Amino acid sequence: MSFFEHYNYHLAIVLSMIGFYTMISRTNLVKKIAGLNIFQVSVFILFVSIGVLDGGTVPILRAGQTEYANPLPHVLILTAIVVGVAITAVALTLVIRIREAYGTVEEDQIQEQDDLP
Amino acid sequence: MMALVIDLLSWALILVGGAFGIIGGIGLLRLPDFFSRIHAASVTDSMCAPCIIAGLMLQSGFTLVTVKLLFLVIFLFLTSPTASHALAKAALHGGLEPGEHYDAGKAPGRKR
Amino acid sequence: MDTFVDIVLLAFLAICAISILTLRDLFAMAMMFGLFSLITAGLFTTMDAPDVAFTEAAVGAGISTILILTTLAQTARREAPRPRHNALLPMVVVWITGAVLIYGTADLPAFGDPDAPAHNHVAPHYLQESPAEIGIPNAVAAVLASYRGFDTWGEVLVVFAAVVGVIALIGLRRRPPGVTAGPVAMEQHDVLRVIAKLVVPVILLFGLYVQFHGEYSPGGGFQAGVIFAAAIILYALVFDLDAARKVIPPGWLNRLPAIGALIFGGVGLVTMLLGGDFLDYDYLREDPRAAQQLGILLVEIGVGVTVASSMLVFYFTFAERGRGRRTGNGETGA
Amino acid sequence: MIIAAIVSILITMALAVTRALLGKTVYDRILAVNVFGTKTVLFIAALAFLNGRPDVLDIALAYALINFIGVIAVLRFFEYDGNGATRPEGE
Repeated sequence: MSFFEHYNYHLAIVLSMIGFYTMISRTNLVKKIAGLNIFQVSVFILFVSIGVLDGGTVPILRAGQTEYANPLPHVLILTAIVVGVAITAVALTLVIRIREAYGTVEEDQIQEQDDLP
Repeated sequence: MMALVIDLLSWALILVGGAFGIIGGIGLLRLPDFFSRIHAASVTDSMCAPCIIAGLMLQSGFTLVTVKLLFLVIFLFLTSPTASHALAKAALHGGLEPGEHYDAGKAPGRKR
Repeated sequence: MDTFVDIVLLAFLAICAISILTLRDLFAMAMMFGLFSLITAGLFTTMDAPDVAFTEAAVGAGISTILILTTLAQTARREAPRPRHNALLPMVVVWITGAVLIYGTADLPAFGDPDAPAHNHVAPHYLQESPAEIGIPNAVAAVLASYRGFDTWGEVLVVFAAVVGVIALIGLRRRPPGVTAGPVAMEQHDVLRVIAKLVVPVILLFGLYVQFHGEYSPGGGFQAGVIFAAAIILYALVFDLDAARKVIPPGWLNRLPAIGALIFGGVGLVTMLLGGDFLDYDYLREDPRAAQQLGILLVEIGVGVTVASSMLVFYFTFAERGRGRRTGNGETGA
Repeated sequence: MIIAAIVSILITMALAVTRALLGKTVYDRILAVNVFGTKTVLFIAALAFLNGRPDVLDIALAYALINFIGVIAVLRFFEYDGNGATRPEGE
């Protein structure tokens, strides 16, 4: 019974595993970054689902309402999203530099060039 | 009496909007090539969105919410056709000929 | 109803994620990535997190996708055919990790359970005491800028550090003198240019509304900053990078992330000088509630300045680099 | 009644996602993403009424803005490399 009460967590885990698989099985660096972003979003979903309260509502206080969703995960995730895009930007910068230095963004081709004497 | 009329009108608008949305979605999926699909997409932009938002506006009475919905519908009305137009133009300039991917062998728009 | 919507959206998300994994055309992948962010933001709305949905919509669907597209325009459009030799190992690793994590969820409290530990420690304090202590309706803004202000300052500094990193990696080289501005962008799209001219000021105005109304409705410095940056990025996309550069001189733009962080830190220093702790807004004014609201307003301005200018620095640096490469200024691997 | 609106919007979204997946040309995908974005705006607006919290409408506005910018950005960067636009993608 309680297994199905966790469906949000399970789907977050499925998503994170798709992102993880993208990261470790593909050689294209841009695709790896997309996988990283999928993983990141799955963590956001996990956190926000922890903050959900049955019968609660949007945490904007108003008279006559006592049940609200937990605002703390929202704060953490809100800032994490902006930090996430900053990290994505730095990662993409590195990809651009790698392309300029090696002429490719495929990991195995970069490895081959590094292995040359 | 007045309230009932407004309620009925709002329901009718929402239903019409929803129906247009589904029709546009089906057209988007099943029409044979890009330039015919863009027609279907424009149906959802120009009929579905304003109808549903107008229905919601009638539900909300006259408050700040109505004004926000009005802004929303004006904005959608400005941007959606612009995006469709730019897209069609870009496709045409990019060399996509109308009817090019019209699969003659299959029945038009049969799902792959 | 909420559960149904939730599950449908999560299914959409999974489909999108799988298509991101399998699509070989990276341009199509970037589009699916934008779609993925839009769906995520819809999901956050159904989970009663409007502030998070707001940020995710603006950042994920807007800025992240645009940055990925700019990178793709400068690197490779298609993924190389994948070598088959290591297909099994990643699959095994992923299945084992996933199984362990799913086993781990069995002990978590049920979804939406009011007795969950997360709902019983600091959250009740934030929700019940903040009207008396701070007096603004949006609990998220209160927690973000006041209760956890120090944490938020850290996040702002991380964004600032990322700006420094991006500029150091690709932003320092000036455009060579031979390279002039390319053909004016989107010249043949007359309709688009007219509408963009009309829409950009509206977006800027909306950004200001989000910034200063953030205490009463979803919004605040992070969201407003991204929307502000998005407006100027739209201008740069439809007109030209140089036209957008004229709006904010580059010298100023590169200093603005630091200025925003300094506004935030400066408020903290002022409260220390007035006798309180770092970011203890109570000392800013006589009435503690008015003081808290003043502090939150100032801090959110700092956040907005840093975020808006950082996003613009990212986009301008990327786009400038791409233009230098296209006109051929002697880069390797063109 | 609002539930009917939400369900019809979700159906349209599903159809648009299918088109985005099937694709064929990149323009089809852009079109599908654009339709999906407009539908998300309506979805959020309807959801705000269903839950009785119209505060959420601001997000719908932000969506409308960002969706437009996203479509323009895709078009802009796609026009840069003119080649490959016309042939249907592989897969």
